[in-house]
Amino acid sequence: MTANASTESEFFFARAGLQQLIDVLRTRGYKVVGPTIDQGAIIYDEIASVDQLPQGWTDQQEPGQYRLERRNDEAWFGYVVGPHSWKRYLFPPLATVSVADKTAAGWQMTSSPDPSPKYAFLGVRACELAAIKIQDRVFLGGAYVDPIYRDRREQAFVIAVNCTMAGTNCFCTSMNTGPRCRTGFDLALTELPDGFLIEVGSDSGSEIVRELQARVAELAESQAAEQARLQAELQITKKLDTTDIRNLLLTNLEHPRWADVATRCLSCTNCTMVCPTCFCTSVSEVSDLQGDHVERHRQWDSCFNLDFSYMNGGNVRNDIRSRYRQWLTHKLASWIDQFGSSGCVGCGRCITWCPVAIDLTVEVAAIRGETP
Amino acid sequence: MSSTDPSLAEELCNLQFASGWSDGVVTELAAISKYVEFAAGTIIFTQGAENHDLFLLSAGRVGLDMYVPARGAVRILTLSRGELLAWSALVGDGHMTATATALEPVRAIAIDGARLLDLCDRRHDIGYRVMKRLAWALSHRLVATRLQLLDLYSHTTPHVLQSPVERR
Amino acid sequence: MADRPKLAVFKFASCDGCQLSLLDAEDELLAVAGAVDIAFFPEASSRMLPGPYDIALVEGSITTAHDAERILEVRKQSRFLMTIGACATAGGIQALRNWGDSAEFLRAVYARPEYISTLTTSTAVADHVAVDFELRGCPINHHQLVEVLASLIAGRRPRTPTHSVCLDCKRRGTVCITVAQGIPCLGPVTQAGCGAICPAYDRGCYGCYGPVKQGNSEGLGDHLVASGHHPSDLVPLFRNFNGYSPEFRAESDRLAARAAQGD
Amino acid sequence: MNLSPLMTHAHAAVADNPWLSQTVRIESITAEIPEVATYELAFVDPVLAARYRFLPGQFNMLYLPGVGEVAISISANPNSRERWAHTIRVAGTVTQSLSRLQPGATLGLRGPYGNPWPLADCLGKDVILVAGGIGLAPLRPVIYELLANRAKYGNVTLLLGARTPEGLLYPGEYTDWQAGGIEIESTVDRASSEWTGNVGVVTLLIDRLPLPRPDQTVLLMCGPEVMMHFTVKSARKRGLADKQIWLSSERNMQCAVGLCGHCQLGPTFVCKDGPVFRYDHIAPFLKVEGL
Repeated sequence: MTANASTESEFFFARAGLQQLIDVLRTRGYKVVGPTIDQGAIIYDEIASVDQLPQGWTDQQEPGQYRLERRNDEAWFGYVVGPHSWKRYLFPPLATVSVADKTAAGWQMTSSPDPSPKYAFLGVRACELAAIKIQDRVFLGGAYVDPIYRDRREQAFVIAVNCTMAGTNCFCTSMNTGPRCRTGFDLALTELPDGFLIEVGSDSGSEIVRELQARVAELAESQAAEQARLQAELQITKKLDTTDIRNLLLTNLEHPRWADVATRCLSCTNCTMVCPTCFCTSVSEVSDLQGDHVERHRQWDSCFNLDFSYMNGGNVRNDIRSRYRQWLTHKLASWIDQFGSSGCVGCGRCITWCPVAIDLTVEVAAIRGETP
Repeated sequence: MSSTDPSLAEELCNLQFASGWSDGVVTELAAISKYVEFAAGTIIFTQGAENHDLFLLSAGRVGLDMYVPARGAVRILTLSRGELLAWSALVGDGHMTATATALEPVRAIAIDGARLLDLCDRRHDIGYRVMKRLAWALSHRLVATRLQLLDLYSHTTPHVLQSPVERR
Repeated sequence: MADRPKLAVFKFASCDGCQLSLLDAEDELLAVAGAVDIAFFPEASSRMLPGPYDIALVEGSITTAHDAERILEVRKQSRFLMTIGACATAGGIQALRNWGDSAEFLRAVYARPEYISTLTTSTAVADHVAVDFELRGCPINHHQLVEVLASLIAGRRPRTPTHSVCLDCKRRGTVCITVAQGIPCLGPVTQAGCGAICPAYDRGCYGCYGPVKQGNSEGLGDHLVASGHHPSDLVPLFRNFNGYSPEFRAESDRLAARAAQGD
Repeated sequence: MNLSPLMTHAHAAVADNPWLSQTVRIESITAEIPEVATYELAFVDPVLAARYRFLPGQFNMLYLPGVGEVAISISANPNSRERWAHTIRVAGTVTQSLSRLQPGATLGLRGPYGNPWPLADCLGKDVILVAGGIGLAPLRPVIYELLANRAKYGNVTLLLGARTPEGLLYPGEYTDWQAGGIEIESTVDRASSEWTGNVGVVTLLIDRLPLPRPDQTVLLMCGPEVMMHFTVKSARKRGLADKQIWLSSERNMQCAVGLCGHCQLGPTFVCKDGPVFRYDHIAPFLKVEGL
């Protein structure tokens, strides 16, 4: 790259440069996590080679349905989002929060000894950048900071990839979170037929680019990238009307639609598990046989679980209606009171991965009084 | 009872039951009322007995007990200043549903039930006011009774298993 | 030693798998053995002490007239009666006969059916006597059994999961097989406990741990039918190890009725 | 629903890891009413002991390794040092295990957490405290504060409701409280005819209360949700506005710092936005069943 390139500039590297990027990051001690095909879906897992990327594959999504299909090209990032999200790595499904040991002086409590892995995320979409920003507010933005999230987040290197296509269940444009990656990344790539356009979002991103065979992008390349990104935006058809949505939902807590959705909802927790912002957890005690060494394990939990609201011998939210209502009103309404933004980024995962195809945009429209 | 105690009329106005009523109405009411006093511990009436006066408590507390076989007398409510006692004299059959005991020296305004009903019949404007206040007092008492019935402070711990060792 | 609770293990109609789970617990079993006095456990020990017992573990369903009488006696002798496994808790796989012709089964299976004395149904222990705690699973998970015993001894609430299998699939990173592959799966309406094994091997959940509390089997059945599965194909999905549990039974009967109506 | 500025003070005391408990020792156990006992706790670490402060209305997370954690309001004098009290009812796994411990046993503690009672708003005003059952426990620190600075407040009345006369908490302290200038009225739901105190719901006490200046009165309450609901109705009838009424609410609090999601009630996290709320802030959500 040219020595005086500003961080504002766009760079370009040929397709071979992607492997180089992975290698540079791995050399620097990052575990590179990226998209790969497993169990009939594009998931996020640790990768070492571009060969592990879902080259030439795309995802066809409908409410309650996800299928992999061949593309008619060899794109590495020609899909939208899958069942995993980056929260699996920043906010792991199982983590030890503290350890207690029985000593002669009584119980001694210490922090978890688990080291925090240093991750580089490859292929973070705009909606996912927004989701990370939301979890930043949840775990880092208040009076109390979650140390597990903080340690992983501070070390993470984020390589965003701009969407060049959209899925049926994508509605990031409604949530103002995409499809264009604007902030929150170290590097942002746009995949083109012969290479990648790169934007630099941080000093550490700039440092990595310097090690790549990258050059300043030509105008035609920038325009081609813009065209590809625009294509994604134009493909988005799903909409969620967010006009005054906080008050819409919080003043309709007794709307008959909640009972209607309760006949379909299985309360199975899938939507909350695939949601990239849902952050509920429960802690369980795991002790050795003598009970002298006890670990507190924090696990993903869900407001759809009956016992989630357990209190003094009873459950506050004692039917599916009240649990679905809690989830949707929290995600789209009370989240705004709590964290200053919606809890939804429009990624559509909860729609695709609901085993009975419940679509929150349809539910909101129904509460709004619109015929779906 | 022809001469009305002026302080009685004044006290009636102070009690919630007759508060805000015109002098004329209060005078009519006072004419059929009298002060009664009960020493602490006095049984004012017993469950099942006949009683023809409606009491408005002016001072002191009254306990209401109902008798339950094998459990004895169970206190269901205590009443104090401003509250109605023996409403069955007015809307029941004159037989008391509970036993009333003065827990402290009690001063009350006793209104002759038969004459009050007669007054209500003759003067529907007064009858309406009396019945409205009575209905309010009874609905209030009903809500309070429901809350007692809910047994709010009891706690069940269904998910706590008793150790089989402790069960022995 | 007198303070240790007396434990008894009783077997009714079952494959013995749940008792074996207890024996499989090895190390933990030793700890359990130290904390309880195993007074009656024919599978593990020849020592058979008379009741009463503090804790009775009951495996198996009630399938004979003799079973029905014996379980009354077990209840009388036991302060705390806990069923272990799908048979004792929901009638087990043998409860499939509740939908069939028991006499015909006997003729088909046994050369001399007249020697067989059996009830026409296989039913849960709770249909006969009061049950203090139900430990689910086909077979039960021995970690859970040890946890329940430990909590009974300590007098606290056992920590057995009450959530759906889906939650465990997501925690372990399994991709939903219903959504990604169209495979019918009982996971959304089944209580967790196994660690969500089957979906990780591309098989639908069989519902071994029985219906999750406040699950929506009807919602699942409706959606599967709406997405192209024939009701008659779905009946066997619900009629499995826990098919005679009230929730799965109701849904399989409903689907069978829809199939009969030519839905 | 903003965090009290005083919270930053409490926050300074917590370690880098809000999930981490510190070791405390049970100094004494006092049986109160059936199934309820008061535990006096003290930090084992003298530095923590010297630093620990709380405000009336705040709670701690008590931790029994291997059993679990439970949120318990602090019932001690806020000016107490070195050791402080929690009044605990056996209601679940942790409290049951706790009830089997003896003085000298150690456990974990995180805290204090949550927003306190609005004592600054009570200065110069008449104060009514309404406590149902064990709801008196989180109000006891307020009582100590009012007694310690009695002249700064107007009339103070404590209205107590309980299931039975035996369920009235801290009966041994009432005489001291009355001598210190607090009016006490109590009532029970069930009693035999030997009981000479009041029988009936606690709301009746509000109906009977002399309220010389309702606009200059603050009501603080803690008890079962239904009791608080009807207390508000009675208080409104007596001329109190919703913004003069405060309550301490209860939900399933697990992390105590707004990170686990369990204790949400409408837009609030009860653990960090409460447990003490001004009634008008929380009322729209309290009345919705199953929220």
